[in-house]
Amino acid sequence: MTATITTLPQAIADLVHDGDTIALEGFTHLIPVAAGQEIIRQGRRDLTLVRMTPDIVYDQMIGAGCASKLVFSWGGNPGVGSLHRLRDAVQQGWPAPLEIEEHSHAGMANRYAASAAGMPFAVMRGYVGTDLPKHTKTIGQVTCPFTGEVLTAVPNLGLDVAIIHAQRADRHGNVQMWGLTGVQKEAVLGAKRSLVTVEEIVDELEPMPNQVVLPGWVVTAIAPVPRGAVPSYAQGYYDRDNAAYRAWDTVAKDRDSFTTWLNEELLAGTTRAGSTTLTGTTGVVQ
Amino acid sequence: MTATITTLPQAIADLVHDGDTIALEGFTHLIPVAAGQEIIRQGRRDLTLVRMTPDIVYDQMIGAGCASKLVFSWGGNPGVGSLHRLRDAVQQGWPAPLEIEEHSHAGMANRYAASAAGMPFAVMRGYVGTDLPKHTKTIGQVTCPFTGEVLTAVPNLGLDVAIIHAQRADRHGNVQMWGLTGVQKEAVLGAKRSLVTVEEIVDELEPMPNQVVLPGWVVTAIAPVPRGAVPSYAQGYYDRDNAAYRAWDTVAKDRDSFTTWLNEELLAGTTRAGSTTLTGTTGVVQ
Amino acid sequence: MSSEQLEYTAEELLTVAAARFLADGTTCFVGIGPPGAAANLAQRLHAPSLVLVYESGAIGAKPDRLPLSIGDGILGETADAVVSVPEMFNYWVQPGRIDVGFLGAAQIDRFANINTTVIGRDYDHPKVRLPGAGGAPEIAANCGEVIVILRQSARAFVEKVDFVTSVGHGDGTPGYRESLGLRGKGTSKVITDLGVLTSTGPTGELILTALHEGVSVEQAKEATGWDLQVADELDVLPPPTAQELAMLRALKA
Amino acid sequence: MSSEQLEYTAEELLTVAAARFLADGTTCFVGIGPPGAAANLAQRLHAPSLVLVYESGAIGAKPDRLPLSIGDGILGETADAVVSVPEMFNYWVQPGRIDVGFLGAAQIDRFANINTTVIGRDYDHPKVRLPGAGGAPEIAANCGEVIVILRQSARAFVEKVDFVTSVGHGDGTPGYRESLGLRGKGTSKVITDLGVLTSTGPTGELILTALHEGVSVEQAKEATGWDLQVADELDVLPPPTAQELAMLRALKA
Repeated sequence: MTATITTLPQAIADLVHDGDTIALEGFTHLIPVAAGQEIIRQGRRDLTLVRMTPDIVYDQMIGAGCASKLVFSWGGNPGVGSLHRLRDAVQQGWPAPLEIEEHSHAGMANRYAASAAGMPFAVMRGYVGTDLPKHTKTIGQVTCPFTGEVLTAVPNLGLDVAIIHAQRADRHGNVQMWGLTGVQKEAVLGAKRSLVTVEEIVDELEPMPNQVVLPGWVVTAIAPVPRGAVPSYAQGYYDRDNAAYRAWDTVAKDRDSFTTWLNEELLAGTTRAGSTTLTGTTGVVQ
Repeated sequence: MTATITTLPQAIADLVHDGDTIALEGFTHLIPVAAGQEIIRQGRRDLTLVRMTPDIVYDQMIGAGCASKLVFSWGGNPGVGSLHRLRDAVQQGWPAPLEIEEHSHAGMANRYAASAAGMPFAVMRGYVGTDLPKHTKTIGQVTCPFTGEVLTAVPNLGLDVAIIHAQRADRHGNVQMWGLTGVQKEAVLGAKRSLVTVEEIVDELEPMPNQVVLPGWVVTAIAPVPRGAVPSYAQGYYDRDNAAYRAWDTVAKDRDSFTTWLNEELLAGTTRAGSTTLTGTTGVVQ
Repeated sequence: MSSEQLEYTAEELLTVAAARFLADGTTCFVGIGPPGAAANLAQRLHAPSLVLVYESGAIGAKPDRLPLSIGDGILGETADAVVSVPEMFNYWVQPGRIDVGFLGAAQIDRFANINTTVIGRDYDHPKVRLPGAGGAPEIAANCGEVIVILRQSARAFVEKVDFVTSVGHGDGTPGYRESLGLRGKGTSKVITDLGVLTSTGPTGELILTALHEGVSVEQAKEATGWDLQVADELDVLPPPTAQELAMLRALKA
Repeated sequence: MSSEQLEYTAEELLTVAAARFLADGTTCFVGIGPPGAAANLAQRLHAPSLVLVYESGAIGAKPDRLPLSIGDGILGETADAVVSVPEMFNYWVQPGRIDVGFLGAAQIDRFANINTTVIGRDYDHPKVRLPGAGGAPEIAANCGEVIVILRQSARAFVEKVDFVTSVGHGDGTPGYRESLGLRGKGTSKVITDLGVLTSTGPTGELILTALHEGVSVEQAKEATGWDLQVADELDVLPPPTAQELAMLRALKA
């Protein structure tokens, strides 16, 4: 019943299937980059990728042809610019057509909350007067049975798998993260299966300020992947590699340079259990 | 814009008016008993009292004639038995008739969440098949616009005032509590005005595990009231006085013994700014 | 010391018997009152990995003494995680994450519906006003199954509860819970000081499936307000052991 | 050193000007991009009690260096409170608790509607695909007022945005926002590198109300894609001071 402690390749092989709806969450902090790159290595296809803030790991997965749909609220390379692979997939269908389903952060956050709560929808105030409802079918309306007020409804995300990165887990599979923890709790609780990559496995989880603890019995698998969030950051372990975000812009800009990176850097990296290719452009680190 | 640091009598005089809908929240832990007793002293009438778990301080307020309505989900003296003053008010109208509006914990928790979120209602799974909707008008239904599923709706509580007790506040009015913190955040965020009584005011709020911090700008008033939660407990400060809960049963059992307690113990206590009568039966402590 | 020589109260008998029904590794939502002692006893005996969840927000509590209430500070201090009460009901109870809801009751009926609201059919003028619903309606709706602990008497075990606070199997119509969209299987067992009643067959009717040592079927029938049916195979529950009693008494000390 | 001798970039000019509009004691929701530097500068200058709120969950952040993003670890470490993203939007933004929403934009129109989604009228085949909505729609709907920071050009300041990501004053119909049930007053000011545009009158139309020192009305009109109206009283904004620039540069170092 409790989380299995395993390797990243094994966990991806077991949990992520072609056609799944999956969320790799992390709001700037603790982005599960290594797990996303392992999905590329294992050649998954036709995924619906869900994330509030798709950034370079989603750009990589989209460029590698893993995805057929993206559900999101803000897609960019923060502080740098556009996601070129995302744009190429949406506008030119390369390497595969990519459908998009576009929300606001408030809407996505509520969709995660509905998913965690096992509800078909969540109710909120949002989107009114914007052009989003014209293009996004998953924005609905619901009437308050007490006041008659019309409010906005957004549906459950229907997640098959949630993947997050956390600072640590204990040997019972309890997961601990701290700092800015975004919607990661909701992602795990809202998905049928979940994988948490962690910086380390420890005997005892010392309490930390602003911690979120997920008991092992709500997590499917845990894989120790030190530096598994690089180039994003893991509070208490390492800082954000801002140069890597900037460098990604050059790599992703055209199909050739991306393909070279994909084949010569990401896919050429020997994948060992529990290790992973970590960086965008500065070579394979294992 | 930030919380005013004041005395308990002043805060009650300023914030709580006859006819208000008020919540004094605390789930076993950190119950704002001193504040409730100050409301009795100041002779408020016709209050709608809201609380998931009304216990002896609500029994006291009801017995003293402060309330005309109670909105709740579990009313009892935990581990001891019934609330005799509540029962007398409901069944015999003494000292004043008391209307009740009865929910489940899940329903009340969602009503608090809707209040904190500024929503007219919250959606949940609940009450289905029970006899509660036959008697409680504030249980409604809403249909999911995506799946057609019919779910339960519960309305915003419409709180005028929320009162909670916390371990400490800093001089800027930021409030910190830790341990089991129930629905206290939702109560404060869901009310037009709020009062937090605290064990102490400190220069700096040292982070604590499982803490909830409410910034001073969402709190109306803070009053230092050491031991303000007695006979409930304040983690890190004092334990629950279980004997006081048992003793209350005897005091509350009949109108005479209650009235004697009210006049000779509670109301006879000299009320000084920042101090309060703390106990049920063992005399006035200042 | 042989078990025959042990003395124990009806409440101790009940608590020990109930504790035995909690399997190790299970997640258990611990209701207010008697379930607390049984759940904590189970965790100390055969079920060290029993996950105790309390409506006050404690998940995975491992108290080293018996909590005095469901909001005792020891629960938060020893829990794997502490959450707010809205989160507890919305993220943990509602989606059916908890295996067993462990509840007390004031009345229970033939089809395992629970009443903790009023005794007497007139809600506005009840014979006895009880504390009310608390967390029970949604625990009973959403947990995988519900185990009830209650001392057996014809006043408490009634043909039909005066007020349905928490749904068991409704009026016994097969598929009753599914028709309401309730997620969990509902009340599976009632542990009493006389024996065990088990929800059986498509109606979910509570029938007698076990007796404590020395209790007769007649005693159980007399302490039941409906025509209690008896299982073909009736188990006899072994009495509390010295170890169980010692552990329970140490917990309560 | 007199201010005339100071050199600064258009972005520095914009940032300093925007910072000055944040009053001390205000609660400010800091949007992604340029608002970050301005809000942090204001907190270091005239508004030490400015409450900085970030969509990543930090409430009351007091970073001692410029956060590199809205999810920089320094925000959580220095915040009065850290909350989850769902809580941020549901409990903090939605009920209208925040005084000022401080936002960037790719396009803004005459009636102060904001576009951060697509350039070009065909959503499915846009000329430029922008990052999207992020937190902006609900910040723009619910904060007390919205201040936008944007370098002024006729491409960005358009008669009508290609896509309404976040509502300003709609089509200029008086009472537009009220009719939609939006809580906040909407865009009140746009701070640019040329001056300040202010939402005015019942239509909420953006008109020119201030210019930076040395900028002409003509320059502002040329950099605006609609027939920009000019206030009767046109303020001249004093240039950045040496202290402001030094503080800004230290922040960014």
